[in-house]
Amino acid sequence: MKKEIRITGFGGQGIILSGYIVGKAAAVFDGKQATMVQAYGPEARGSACSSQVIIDDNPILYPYHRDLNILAALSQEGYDKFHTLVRKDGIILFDEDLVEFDAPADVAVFKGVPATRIAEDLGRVMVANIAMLGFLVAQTEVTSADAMKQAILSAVPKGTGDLNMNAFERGFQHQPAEIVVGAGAGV
Amino acid sequence: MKKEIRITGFGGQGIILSGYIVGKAAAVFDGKQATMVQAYGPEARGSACSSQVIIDDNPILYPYHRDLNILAALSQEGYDKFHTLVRKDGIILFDEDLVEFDAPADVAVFKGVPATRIAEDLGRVMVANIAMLGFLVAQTEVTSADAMKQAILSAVPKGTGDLNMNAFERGFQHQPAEIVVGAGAGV
Amino acid sequence: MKLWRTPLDAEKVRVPHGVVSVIIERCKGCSFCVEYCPRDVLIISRNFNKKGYHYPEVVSEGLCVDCNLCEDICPEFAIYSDPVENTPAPATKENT
Amino acid sequence: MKLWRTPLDAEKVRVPHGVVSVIIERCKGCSFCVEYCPRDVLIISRNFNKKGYHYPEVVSEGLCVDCNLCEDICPEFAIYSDPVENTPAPATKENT
Amino acid sequence: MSEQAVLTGEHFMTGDEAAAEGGLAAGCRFFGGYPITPATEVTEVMAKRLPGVGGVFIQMEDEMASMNTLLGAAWGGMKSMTSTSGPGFSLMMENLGLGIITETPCVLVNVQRGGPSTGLPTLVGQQDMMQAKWGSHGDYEIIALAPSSPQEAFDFTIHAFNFSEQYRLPVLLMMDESVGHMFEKVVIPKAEDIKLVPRRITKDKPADYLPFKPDDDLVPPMIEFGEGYRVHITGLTHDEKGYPVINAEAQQPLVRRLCEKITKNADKIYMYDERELDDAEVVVISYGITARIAQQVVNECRAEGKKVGHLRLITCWPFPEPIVRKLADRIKGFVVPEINLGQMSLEVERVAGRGIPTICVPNAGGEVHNPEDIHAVIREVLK
Amino acid sequence: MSEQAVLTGEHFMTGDEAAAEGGLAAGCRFFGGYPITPATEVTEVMAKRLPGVGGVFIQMEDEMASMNTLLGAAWGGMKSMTSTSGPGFSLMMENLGLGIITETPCVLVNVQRGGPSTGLPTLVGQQDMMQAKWGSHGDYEIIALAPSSPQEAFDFTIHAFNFSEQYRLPVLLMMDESVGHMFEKVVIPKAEDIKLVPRRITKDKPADYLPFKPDDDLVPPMIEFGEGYRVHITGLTHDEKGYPVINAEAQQPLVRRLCEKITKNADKIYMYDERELDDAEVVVISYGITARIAQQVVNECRAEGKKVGHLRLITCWPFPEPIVRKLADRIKGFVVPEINLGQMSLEVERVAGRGIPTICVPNAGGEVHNPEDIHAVIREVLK
Amino acid sequence: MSTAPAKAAPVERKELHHPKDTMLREDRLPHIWCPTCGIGTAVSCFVEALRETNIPEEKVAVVSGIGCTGRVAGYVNLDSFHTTHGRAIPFATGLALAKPDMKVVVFSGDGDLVAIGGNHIINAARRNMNITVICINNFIYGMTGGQCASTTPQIAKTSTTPTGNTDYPFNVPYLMDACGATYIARWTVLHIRRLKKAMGEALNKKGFSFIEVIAPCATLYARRNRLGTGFDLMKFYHDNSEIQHGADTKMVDIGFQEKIICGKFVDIDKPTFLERYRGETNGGGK
Amino acid sequence: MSTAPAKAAPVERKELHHPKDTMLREDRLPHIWCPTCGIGTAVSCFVEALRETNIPEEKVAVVSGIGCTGRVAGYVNLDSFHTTHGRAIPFATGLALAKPDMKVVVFSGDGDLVAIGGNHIINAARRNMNITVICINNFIYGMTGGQCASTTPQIAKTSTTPTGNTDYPFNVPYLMDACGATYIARWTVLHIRRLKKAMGEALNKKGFSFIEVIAPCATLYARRNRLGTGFDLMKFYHDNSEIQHGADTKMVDIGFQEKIICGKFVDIDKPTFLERYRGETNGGGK
Ligand SMILES: Cc1ncc(C[n+]2csc(CCOP(=O)(O)OP(=O)(O)O)c2C)c(N)n1
Ligand SMILES: Cc1ncc(C[n+]2csc(CCOP(=O)(O)OP(=O)(O)O)c2C)c(N)n1
Ligand code: SF4
Ligand code: SF4
Ligand code: SF4
Ligand code: SF4
Ligand code: SF4
Ligand code: SF4
Ligand SMILES: [Mg+2]
Ligand SMILES: [Mg+2]
Repeated sequence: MKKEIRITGFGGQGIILSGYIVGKAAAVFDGKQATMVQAYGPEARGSACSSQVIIDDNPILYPYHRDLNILAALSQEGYDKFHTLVRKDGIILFDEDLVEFDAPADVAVFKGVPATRIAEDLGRVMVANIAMLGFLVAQTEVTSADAMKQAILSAVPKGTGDLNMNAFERGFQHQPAEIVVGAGAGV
Repeated sequence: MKKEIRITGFGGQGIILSGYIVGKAAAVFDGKQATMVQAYGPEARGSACSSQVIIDDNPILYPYHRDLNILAALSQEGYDKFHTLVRKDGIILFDEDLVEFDAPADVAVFKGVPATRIAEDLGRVMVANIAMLGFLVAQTEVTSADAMKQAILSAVPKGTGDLNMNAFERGFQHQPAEIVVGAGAGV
Repeated sequence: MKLWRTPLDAEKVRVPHGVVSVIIERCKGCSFCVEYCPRDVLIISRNFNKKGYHYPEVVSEGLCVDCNLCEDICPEFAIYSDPVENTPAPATKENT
Repeated sequence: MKLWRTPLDAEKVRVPHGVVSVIIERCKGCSFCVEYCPRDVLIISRNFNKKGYHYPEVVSEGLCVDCNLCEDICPEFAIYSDPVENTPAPATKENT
Repeated sequence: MSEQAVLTGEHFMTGDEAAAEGGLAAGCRFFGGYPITPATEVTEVMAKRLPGVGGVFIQMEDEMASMNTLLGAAWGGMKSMTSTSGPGFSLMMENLGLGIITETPCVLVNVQRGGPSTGLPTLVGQQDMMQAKWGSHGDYEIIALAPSSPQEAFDFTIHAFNFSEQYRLPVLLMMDESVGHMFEKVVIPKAEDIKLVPRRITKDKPADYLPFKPDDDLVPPMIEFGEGYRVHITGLTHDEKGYPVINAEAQQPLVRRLCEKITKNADKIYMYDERELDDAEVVVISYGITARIAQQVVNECRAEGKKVGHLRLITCWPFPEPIVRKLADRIKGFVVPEINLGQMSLEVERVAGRGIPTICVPNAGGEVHNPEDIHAVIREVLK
Repeated sequence: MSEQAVLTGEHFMTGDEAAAEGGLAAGCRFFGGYPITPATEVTEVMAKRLPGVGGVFIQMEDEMASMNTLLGAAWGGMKSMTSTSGPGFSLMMENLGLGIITETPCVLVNVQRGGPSTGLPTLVGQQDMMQAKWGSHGDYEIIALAPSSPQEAFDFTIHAFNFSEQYRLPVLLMMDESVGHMFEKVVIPKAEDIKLVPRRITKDKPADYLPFKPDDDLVPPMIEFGEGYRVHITGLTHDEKGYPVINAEAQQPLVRRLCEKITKNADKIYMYDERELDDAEVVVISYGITARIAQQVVNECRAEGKKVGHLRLITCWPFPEPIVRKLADRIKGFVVPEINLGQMSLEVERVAGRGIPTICVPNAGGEVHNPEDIHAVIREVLK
Repeated sequence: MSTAPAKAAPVERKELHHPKDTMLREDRLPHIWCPTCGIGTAVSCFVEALRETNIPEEKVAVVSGIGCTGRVAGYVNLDSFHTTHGRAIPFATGLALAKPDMKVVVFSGDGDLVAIGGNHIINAARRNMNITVICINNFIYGMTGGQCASTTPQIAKTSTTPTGNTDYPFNVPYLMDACGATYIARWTVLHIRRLKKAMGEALNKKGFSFIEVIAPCATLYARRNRLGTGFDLMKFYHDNSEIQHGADTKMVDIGFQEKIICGKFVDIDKPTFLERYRGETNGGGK
Repeated sequence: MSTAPAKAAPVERKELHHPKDTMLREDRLPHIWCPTCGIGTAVSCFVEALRETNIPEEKVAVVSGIGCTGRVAGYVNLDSFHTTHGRAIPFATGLALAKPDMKVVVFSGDGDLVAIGGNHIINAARRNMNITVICINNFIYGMTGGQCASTTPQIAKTSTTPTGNTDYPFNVPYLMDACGATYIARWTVLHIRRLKKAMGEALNKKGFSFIEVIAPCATLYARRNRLGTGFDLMKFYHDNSEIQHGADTKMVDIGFQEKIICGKFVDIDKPTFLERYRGETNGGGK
């Protein structure tokens, strides 16, 4: 089944890397098809950035999102920009310390994770994205946990494997404090 | 009536200028149609050069020679290269001190002029070409004498008008020492 | 338009003073202004602006000498000072 | 092929002499060889080559010291000298 | 300013010289150039003549530079021009694109020689005709004129300047070595008899002016630097204000307008010469020096009673589709001699369709066609 | 030489990275580059990888320079490559011609962005397709491949090197920003499973060797500098010995051969992908990223029972005329979506003729087609 | 002439207007440059310097090439042109010749001016073209993501020299000197007062004036070389720059994180291209 | 080892073979250069110098651009490549990197190398690319008919400066020096011995070596300036050149028919591009 995933945040949070890891996990370690594209442009300098992943069992033709299944938002700006694109039966994951919202609109499920806080706990704020990936796998099964771990290990700098695995685990284990069922929810 | 004239010699003899003068005389001062093209190329550096003039009452389309009426040769190399291109009823003018030939082949009329000697007499070897133009007009009436003179005066450096007119006159007056009637001559 | 700043000779006998303004939403939190202000007028706020940058705040208002250094060094055109006279005096022929 | 010219030390004690050859049809009559020959070996011929240039001729054959200057300065590769020994002597160990 | 800009009178000059005089007569006062055979004479005439008429000639370090000086001078209010040949033309391609996107009027003369690469520097070619249309990256439309004589080199340079001012773009004079180096009579009219299109200067005040807001004909009025308009002009995709906007929403209308200002006005731009087309069964299509040879062949054919007509392209770009399409519906075939291995003939083929043959008479360059070669193809088609 | 040249295995990488890896796998050991978005990643991968495999990376001062280093390195016996995008591609045009006339094998990757001029540096375009064919002055033929995925970027770069060695010319990989910047799975085979065409080194002794005397397939065998052959290679028109000869007699056979070595071998070069053409009434022709969108539309059409087929161009140049012509004789029309205002569609139109419609689905760049726009045109043609 | 109101309390404003806004395209701010990038500071100094000259603003044009610095043309509220990569100087040449009454300023990056544009800058200097060139040297290609420039010091890491640059960089003032530039100065963006002064001098000069402005590229140069941010580079400039007016340009090359010699190196007078072309000078004007 | 036969009388020959013919493409002689053109003499010195080095001829390549001088590549019997105008140096760069065992010589004109090719020569010098550059400076564009070059002295007339050049020319050795060239010399073609020696030194040098060869262009430069022929220019060189080895390159500019300072100006050693790239040097190799 086809899944469209967008990960969003600001420059420096490792957003592109996260997209790359999700895509690689699916394509290389889960043996599925996957594409990942990112927003480019001088506009990207220091401001919002995002990566679009598509995972499918069949070859993917159109590599851009038309109908978002999953949004993982690590910044307010990213959330604001993309949350309306999520399908009614989609899911929004967010860093609960960085994203605030009023009416959760038309989307089925909202789940928060303190990804940045987890990372800070681990002493390296830069692994917040990996915590989010753990959470993502746990909540959506978009890839297998194994594939995701392998992908992470293949992508992060040498010597940071344990740290990243910890972050992943913490995100994976996190029981979402907040599950908001939106207007059009079917869950 | 259409006339094709080729003037040939070596670099420094003012061959291109001569072609220009003939063309200009016909086009501007005789009110006819005329084209002039020249051989270009690094090959032209210091070696044989030539200019092709066509004069006609009607617009000229093809600006290159197909059937030469007149060849004016100021060098052996030029003569050797082009004399076979002249029509059977054509005419070849040549500097009698610079050009030698054995069998005059198929061409009607050969007429010599000591153009370079005339110019040396006048103290400026560079007006040999103008002496040749005088001879050309007298022998072929390819343009009117008047037009040719005007064209010369418009083309030569200021202050050399008289000298050039002298050279022209000497060439014009020259009675060819040698008229060779070739094999296919109709004259 | 050429007179947006007090002409130097108008200040002849007085110590110039300035008041600093920050266009908060332009600031990208580089701290240049804070670091290079000769009078330590500024500190970086604990607050974020909308883009998530910490902008500068005035801590020692009276100390600003309107030197414009913060203004010139700011890469974002986000801060500037205006001259004020804290010892107001009638404008006389001598000192204008 | 590297030995087309007498090695310098082979000439140690003798005054070298040369014989000049002109490839007439290559010459463009620049006179460089004539002008710069240190021994005035050459003059410009009154004859033309096929292209109409006056080429050099040897006037003082015996004077050529095989210095190769004409050869090197000629822009046309039209002149060169070959070494000759006009006081032939048997090649001994000392002077080879 | 002591000399005459318009050399009214009769002259005997080359196509190169005539193009330079045409430029001067059109009001060109800036020439940024780099010498190259066989276009050098354009440069040399300009070097000699411009100071005398209050203009500026500058020889730049290369063709990228000379192309850009034209754009600078044009925004400084001058009519500007350059000349080059194949290798230099290739080097100008990037910044031709800058002229296109910034809608800068100027004129480029390409005196075509044989290619590819250094090829035949002194000999004729017509091999840059497709490059004229497609040589710069990105989508755009162009105007390119091909003269067949020195007189036309003069006349069409003036047209080129007029088109460049009317439609605000670099216009190409696609000469060939034969025309460029051939002397022929050139009649230069009186200055007052030369119709010039003035620069389309805005009537708006600086505060109201939007540099890329088009008039009804899709062409925006221009300004000159230094007059207080404080415009920003960029080679990036931009909005009507001229500000860079990097997205498809800005790109689509901009690039479409740049193309449509030519395609939608094409009927006003097309120039061609029709000879004996009315009853023609075969039509020769040609341009530049080749048109003279072709016309001679057509004359010979007519003399033999063959129904052969001649369509001479003057604007090769935009390619005059309507007339070709109209002819295609009623003739037996097109014969397209050109000094290349088939360039404009591809356009003819495309427009004519497969109903009738379009036969190129190819010639890889170095000399003009042998008339007989053209004749032979005509005979073939007439059969 | 400590690293692996062929990264056998499964990867998740961009088209840019894959093109670089494809080059390395094809044996490329020289890269002369100049950074430009969106092709920079090719350069960066090469900068990182080449020293480890015994190769040389050099960042040159501009694109004219980088293009020429390829030629120098190729004559030095190396397989060489560069990458660029529109503005740099334009600057390479002059010396692409030098590569053509000197028959120098090398590979140029153009990752296309939106133009003209600086345009949209970070966003997609397919607007340099005609420039690929016509961007340099003079007559020539070219080989240009368009990948639709990172995997193809890898594979086709190898093809490009093979073609360049087989036919001795610079070969173009006409990528687009979408493919270049998109991550996808790339499977790199074992080194021994990659078929490489070796350089066609002459078997002649130096004394017998004529550098431009072709084999039967019109391609002359090559040599490497420094091996005692003492060849002279020039961008001027030349004879079989390689010596400059400036006349039509030398030009005609040389330029014709340069073209014919491609046109006469075209059947061996054409690459395309046919999908459901057998019963198709409408055929979509596309390439690059657009082919993926088009295929999706075709799938949707088929699902709706519409007889729509898809011809995906892999070699855009030489343009596969025979298949298009064959299709034209039996279908209702062609639909050609491309991210430009109509480039390859002109070729389709020319080859297809006027009997059936060829309709371009234009897109001036910045983003890929909305599938619905393609769908709408198909519906129109099917009516 | 009026002075500010003599009030002790800060002026209350609804909307803040930066005094430099009239010189800027305010509607395009904030600009695209990264936090702690030095380009903005150079622009700040430039508009200030321009204001202090008496050149009417409508008689000033700014021409840029492509790059982060190339975006300067788009932010100054003057006639401005954003050319292609490397071609700002020839555009400026055409403009300066068409408009001798204008002051044409080229404001661009080191890659743009000294790498791809190298041939133009050396020739413009040679001709003594009447333009002012402000070159932001951040030792890197910023816009395209941090590749090596012809100014990148040896050892420095860039995306195309991942293990450290092995090339010798240009000593740009020396290069300009060898081409005959009539005004050559170098300052870092930390030297705001002196930079402003130099810019004023250059603007007031007839002929080819050149200012090399050393500025931090935070995102690429600093980060990749683990030098912190632009803030840290400013500190580095503070500690490591040395002012040597009139220094022999031969001696002012810059090594990786080594001393930066600043100052006004050359300030001479000779006729410009146009003065010589128009014969407004005696003799050949040598 | 054998010496020539010890005969007093001139050797009788049927066909004359010039000793340099093996180094030349004899089948292409006579060459296209004009009478009294200096290019041929420079080639003569070059083949002689090459012979005197011990570099195997098959390991030498000559690369030229376009111009009269550009034709040199077509006359030497070595692997040779005639590139496009201005691009000899990047071609040579690619070749030299692919073939580190070869000596790559660029032999081209002043217009080709220092006008259109300006950006390449300064960068090749900066990189200390392992190539030898021989630049025939005839102060003019010969091939295209005598236009102004970036080296044309002020006052000199050319077809694009019909009333005399008003531009300042490059001082080419100074320019090369500012870019870091490791060997810089200038000789006229009259200095055949010294030129030959310099060429030999350059050929034996690793790194970027540069020789400016002042040579007459008879047909265009001499004639248009009423200086006679190349013969007269040779005389002029004789009377007006001054040898100053080690001269400050800053001081060696050339005015119209003014003193020509010749000599070896620079001869230093530093690692080449490839040595640094391959890490065959200590540290950054500065
Ligand atoms: C012809 C061409 N080649 C390459 C590029 C890509 N490009 C854009 S900016 C740039 C380098 C910019 O560096 P610099 O001039 O130093 O400016 P900075 O971004 O550092 O301020 C390059 C290579 C281009 N736009 N055009
Ligand atoms: C791109 C390009 N521009 C221009 C030319 C024309 N061109 C050929 S040689 C030359 C100048 C040659 O001058 P120089 O290098 O000094 O050589 P010389 O003939 O004086 O030896 C020029 C401008 C060309 N071939 N290619
Ligand atoms: S104006 Fe000067 S003193 Fe006042 S805050 Fe700014 S830097 Fe500090
Ligand atoms: S200098 Fe400007 S951008 Fe930096 S912190 Fe101060 S106000 Fe903000
Ligand atoms: S070798 Fe020397 S001495 Fe002999 S002729 Fe030549 S220049 Fe004169
Ligand atoms: S130097 Fe050579 S070309 Fe000149 S005159 Fe002597 S032999 Fe002839
Ligand atoms: S990338 Fe570097 S130069 Fe560009 S804006 Fe950011 S800090 Fe400045
Ligand atoms: S034109 Fe000048 S440089 Fe060229 S061959 Fe003749 S004399 Fe030599
Ligand atoms: Mg930079
Ligand atoms: Mg020269």
